[in-house]
Amino acid sequence: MTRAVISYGPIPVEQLGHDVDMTAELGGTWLPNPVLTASGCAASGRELDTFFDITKIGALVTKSIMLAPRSGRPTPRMAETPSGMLNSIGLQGPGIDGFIEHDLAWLRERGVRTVVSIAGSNADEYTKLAQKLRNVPEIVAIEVNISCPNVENKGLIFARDPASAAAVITNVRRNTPSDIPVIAKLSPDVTDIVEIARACVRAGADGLALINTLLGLVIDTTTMRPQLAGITGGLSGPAIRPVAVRCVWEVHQALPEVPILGMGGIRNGVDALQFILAGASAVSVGTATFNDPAAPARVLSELRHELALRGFERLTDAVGHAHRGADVEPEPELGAEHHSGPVPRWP
Amino acid sequence: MTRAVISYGPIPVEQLGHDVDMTAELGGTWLPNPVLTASGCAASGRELDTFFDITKIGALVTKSIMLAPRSGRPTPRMAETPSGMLNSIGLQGPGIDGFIEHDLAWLRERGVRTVVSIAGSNADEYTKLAQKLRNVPEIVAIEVNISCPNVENKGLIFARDPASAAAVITNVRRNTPSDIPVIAKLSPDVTDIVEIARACVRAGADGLALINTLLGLVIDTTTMRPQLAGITGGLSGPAIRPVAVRCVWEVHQALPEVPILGMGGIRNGVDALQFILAGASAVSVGTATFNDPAAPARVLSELRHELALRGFERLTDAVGHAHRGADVEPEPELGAEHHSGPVPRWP
Amino acid sequence: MPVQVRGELLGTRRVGSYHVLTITAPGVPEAARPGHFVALAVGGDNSAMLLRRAFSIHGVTLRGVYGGTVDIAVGVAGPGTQWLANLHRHDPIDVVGPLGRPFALPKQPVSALLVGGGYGAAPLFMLAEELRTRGCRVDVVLGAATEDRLFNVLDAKRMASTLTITTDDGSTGTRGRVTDVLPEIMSRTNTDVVYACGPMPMLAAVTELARSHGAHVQTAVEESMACGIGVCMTCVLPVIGDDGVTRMLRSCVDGPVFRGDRIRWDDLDTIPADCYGAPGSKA
Amino acid sequence: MPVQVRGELLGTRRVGSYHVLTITAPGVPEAARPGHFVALAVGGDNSAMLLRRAFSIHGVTLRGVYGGTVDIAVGVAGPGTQWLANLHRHDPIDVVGPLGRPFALPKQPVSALLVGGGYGAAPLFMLAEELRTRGCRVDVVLGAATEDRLFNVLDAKRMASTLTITTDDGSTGTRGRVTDVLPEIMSRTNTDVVYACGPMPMLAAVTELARSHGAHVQTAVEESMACGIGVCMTCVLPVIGDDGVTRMLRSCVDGPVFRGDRIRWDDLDTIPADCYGAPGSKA
Ligand SMILES: Cc1cc2nc3c(=O)[nH]c(=O)nc-3n(C[C@H](O)[C@H](O)[C@H](O)COP(=O)(O)OP(=O)(O)OC[C@H]3O[C@@H](n4cnc5c(N)ncnc54)[C@H](O)[C@@H]3O)c2cc1C
Ligand SMILES: Cc1cc2nc3c(=O)[nH]c(=O)nc-3n(C[C@H](O)[C@H](O)[C@H](O)COP(=O)(O)OP(=O)(O)OC[C@H]3O[C@@H](n4cnc5c(N)ncnc54)[C@H](O)[C@@H]3O)c2cc1C
Ligand SMILES: Cc1cc2nc3c(=O)[nH]c(=O)nc-3n(C[C@H](O)[C@H](O)[C@H](O)COP(=O)(O)O)c2cc1C
Ligand SMILES: Cc1cc2nc3c(=O)[nH]c(=O)nc-3n(C[C@H](O)[C@H](O)[C@H](O)COP(=O)(O)O)c2cc1C
Ligand code: FES
Ligand code: FES
Repeated sequence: MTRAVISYGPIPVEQLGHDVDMTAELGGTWLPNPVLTASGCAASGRELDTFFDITKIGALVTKSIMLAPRSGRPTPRMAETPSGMLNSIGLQGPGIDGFIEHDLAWLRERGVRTVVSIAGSNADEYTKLAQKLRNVPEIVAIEVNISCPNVENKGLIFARDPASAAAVITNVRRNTPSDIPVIAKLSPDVTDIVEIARACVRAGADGLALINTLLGLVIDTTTMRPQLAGITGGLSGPAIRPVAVRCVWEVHQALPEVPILGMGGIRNGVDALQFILAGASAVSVGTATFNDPAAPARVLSELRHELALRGFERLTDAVGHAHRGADVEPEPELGAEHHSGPVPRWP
Repeated sequence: MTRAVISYGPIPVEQLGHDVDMTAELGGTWLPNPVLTASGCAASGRELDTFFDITKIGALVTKSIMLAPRSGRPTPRMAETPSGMLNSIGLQGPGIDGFIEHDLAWLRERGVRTVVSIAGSNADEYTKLAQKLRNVPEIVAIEVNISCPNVENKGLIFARDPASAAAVITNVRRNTPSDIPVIAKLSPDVTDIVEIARACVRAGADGLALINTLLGLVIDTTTMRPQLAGITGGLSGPAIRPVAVRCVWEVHQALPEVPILGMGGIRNGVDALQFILAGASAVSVGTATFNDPAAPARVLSELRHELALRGFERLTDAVGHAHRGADVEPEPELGAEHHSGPVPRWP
Repeated sequence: MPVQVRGELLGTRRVGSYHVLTITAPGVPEAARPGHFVALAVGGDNSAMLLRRAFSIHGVTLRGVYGGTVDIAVGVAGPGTQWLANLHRHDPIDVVGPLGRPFALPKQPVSALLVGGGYGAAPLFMLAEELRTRGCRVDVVLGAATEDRLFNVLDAKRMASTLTITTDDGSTGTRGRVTDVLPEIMSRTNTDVVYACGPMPMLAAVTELARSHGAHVQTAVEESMACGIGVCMTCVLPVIGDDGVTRMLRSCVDGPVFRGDRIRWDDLDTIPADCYGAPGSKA
Repeated sequence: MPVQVRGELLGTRRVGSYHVLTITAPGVPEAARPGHFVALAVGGDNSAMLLRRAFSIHGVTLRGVYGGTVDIAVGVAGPGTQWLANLHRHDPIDVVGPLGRPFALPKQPVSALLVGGGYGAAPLFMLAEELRTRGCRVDVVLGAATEDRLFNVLDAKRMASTLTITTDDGSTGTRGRVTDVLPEIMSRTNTDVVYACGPMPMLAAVTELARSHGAHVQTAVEESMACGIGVCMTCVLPVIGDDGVTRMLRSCVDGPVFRGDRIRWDDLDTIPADCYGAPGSKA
């Protein structure tokens, strides 16, 4: 396998054989199209390859990998919720060495554009992970899952604290070849996601992945105890889509130059289009894959269709489109005499 | 109408005519049962009274009222989302004087236990609202909606900042008769809801209402603009239930003595039971009322049934029940040698 | 008084591109007046669609084997209406109704002109019957984009003194909008009152023409609704009151029928600056 | 190789308290082996239920007018199974399958004992057929809480050398658990291999008895699954590998059939301390 399968520049429309140029940019890397899998919802690609050709989507994002092998959390690990699900897998995985040797090797051989997601328990582990990956050929990008508890900061999730988030990103960026983008994946469970986004970008993030799951809990009313062994879990699926689109909107509004990988409840091409219009340069399809194993490929073709319908010639023209136009600012909520600062939002 | 319709002590089981004592305590006030409406989902009660007898539920929570009359936001004000909806009403209402004169007068005459929800644009407005209400007879409690932008703090939502939240609660508590509980209603859109809860309790809140809506956004893919005139809106309905139950769980865990009014996506008795088991002393039924106008009454009878099925003699015995029992603590996630601080949560 | 009942689909028939559903709904027909609507839960017990869908009551039967039924005309617009269109006979449907304020009826035997756009024609049939009972002359104009989007031309012919059809594409009737034919009809029939139901821009234009003709005008508006019963404040529009003050009124309980001349058609989807409680206003 | 196909319900018949659904699913029957399962989307296009439901393949037909069908036995447990039970003939069903690893089959004509608890009996019929083709003796034990929760006693009688029934309440057959009758049958029939499908505690107990009898044991487990295709890591349980190391394996792709003696039955719903990658372990 050569590097040829991975595209590093915009692909001419003619070569795509259709009317919309789907080329997507993600932190300096060009992908032939903007639809990726979501970390933890596609394992390392092999299983999905039976349902659709995984070399045809934008890229495959691997399950977050840690330094050592991990058995994850006890079961039950999931609960179905209205239009969503709660999971508490606990990052079960083979550890970085086994991952490079087996999973990444297979992906490379299969010619799959691969985004490697990494996760650590302290800032130093992220450094080591980046170092392990720096000589691995043909990685499209590194997605840094910072929705993990920082054992050196009372278990506080990195992504919930600007300084911890920045520390991790600094470490990863320093230890990653400059032509490989580093994408920080943020949690929506924060007071101000723009603050965290800014901290990550200042620390060197080339792009942002928005959003990880929302912290949730389900009580099993038969046992009258939390349904998950891990008590709380991450909420995903269409239920969270409005929150995800809002995060993309807010961050794109504040940092229009920063590429965003949008995700959270994308189930079809119209859903994906919402994220693109709100400011995402590319999207990940996660939980929907559990409902439809071919979802990423289907979303891609539907998104192309929706863009064509709306007369877009290039995907990139649609990115952030909903922010443009004069009439998108809300009417000022309070009398002008009161009004100061950002436009207040009322429930 | 006399005070007789409003119960200020536990009601003997015999009088209820069924086997579960549904009496609920909310910050020192006793209600005959724990099912309330949710602010903004029941107007001032009159409309729902056609569908069920609103004197029979725990209490009616009014739409949040502000000092002056308000026209609210322009339309469109809502978007349906998977298992939920987004709203941006902008607190349309008659202002406190008209509200007391018409709405509260009607509720009193009808004999409805009433929780008045108040909202302001700065801490001082909350003071004035409490003062206006202090001589109004027969209010069960005041719910303080602090999910409003504070125009004196760059439009930052009170409920997203512990100091602003506390300032509001202090003002309301000081200006409210001591026998009327003040309940602070919190927003889930924060990094640490326990921190806000603590700040409100220290400021004198007798109880906490959890949760208000989550900030969300829907792009209308036809107009390619945000669907709501207000751009962002509040996400409610079953979609958010796992987040709401998690918030109740976290706050009850940290502050077991503080009564919680739980809400967020309650649609039936089993849903309500989840909140009770997680630590809520009472619950509000909101968006579900749009689907089923009799939802609060139905949820009440279903909840009673579910409690009876599980052998509870008193509702109060079920409050927080899911926290009890030895096996609810999660397995420590990391090796003991790493472990410090609270139990880390993994996605 | 609206009720909530678990009804049952008795049958569906096609009328043009619409699906006319006959639903048992004990208690609803008895109280239904022309202009009332029903709100139906959609998608079944495990539906991701939480909100009810609103449909004008097209017709009712008061008795019979099934103890009262309601007819509605469903145009497929999205997943909720699609679900309704796909229901089988005997499937349950949860109905809330009758909702809203109906059309105001004249005490005198006046000359009435009924204007329906698309499925906006649905509530006009009960209205026509009621008007004719009161000795009114009833003329009808139905308009739509294309022939198949016209609703129930056959019955309209039967009930109206004259029926005029317009389609945007000219596939049948006069090519153009209902407003193109209105002035001539109003002059010819000496219209005293216009009743209109259809898309908002049509209602605005009809109101304008009726006013310049000096006729009363009753419009049944269609705003997006979350609850349909008056508790959520989703469905508001700026309406001028008897006191001359504009208020944001709920179209589900204060409407859907309003006097056309009281609606601030140019200010829909805004809060007019002089509206009661508008930002900055001292109300 | 599993496929995803939009199938159609050909019909539903009741067997005891179960609903046996016959579904067209081109491509699935061809590849199905005893012990495989299918994952069905539930609730229709606007369902709030996102996750597929898993069902053992009970039977297949390879050709015929409909080009291959799959039979499954549905016990109503919650909203998803309720929805499946309520489907009408010709309704579409989205099928992914065949999934998982099937039962391992003996190369020799051994004596096999098949044990099914409740709908756990469903996959045993294809297995019995396959075993008999290979010249095996097939004895069957079916158990359930009550008579109506027994699955398909009639067919079981036909295919088995002997059929033994147990019910918890004694409503039919021997009163008690399947494990009460197992020792005697294993001795009498000289059981070489036990195939079991049913609730986890039953599988644990059957494994124990089979081991003490010296028989091989194949168990088809049932863990809660989010994806059914191996990508989510929801459905794991601790299984001892050939190398003696315990790993958290996915029951959807590494199972649902495992050698009973390889499953750490006492450690289900835990991460055993000596498990590969367990907290604190140095793996
Ligand atoms: C008073 C009133 C009477 C109506 N009468 C009829 C009728 O007789 N026949 C008919 O076919 N339709 C009628 N409608 C419109 C009908 O309610 C919508 O077509 C329907 O709600 C669309 O639902 P959907 O799921 O198919 O589409 P979607 O667009 O997916 O619906 C999404 C959401 O938007 C709301 N919505 C979408 N379109 C409209 C609309 N035009 N008006 C109000 N809300 C909308 C829905 O209720 C839902 O909450 C009426 C609407 C109102 C307010
Ligand atoms: C490999 C396998 C084979 C199965 N074969 C059959 C069969 O042949 N016949 C049959 O009736 N049932 C079978 N089941 C169980 C069946 O999948 C569940 O009864 C069904 O998922 C319940 O869905 P529900 O919506 O009705 O219930 P709910 O309890 O509301 O389901 C909620 C969630 O929990 C999951 N869940 C609930 N119960 C189970 C369960 N017992 N096992 C796994 N997941 C569960 C559901 O998939 C869903 O995600 C099998 C399960 C597995 C894993
Ligand atoms: C079962 C499951 C496992 C996940 N594992 C990871 C993970 O390992 N790393 C990560 O960054 N996100 C993980 N996520 C979060 C998803 O990548 C994604 O951010 C989230 O689910 C929202 O997208 P969705 O609604 O499309 O699933 C996981 C999600 C699910 C449902
Ligand atoms: C249309 C609408 C209007 C609301 N208005 C208010 C309000 O005025 N004050 C308030 O505190 N909460 C308001 N809420 C939030 C609800 O009271 C409740 O906290 C939230 O919707 C979650 O509960 P639910 O999922 O049961 O609706 C509103 C919610 C909706 C849907
Ligand atoms: S739709 Fe809720 S008030 Fe009109
Ligand atoms: S159910 Fe997803 S890996 Fe088994």
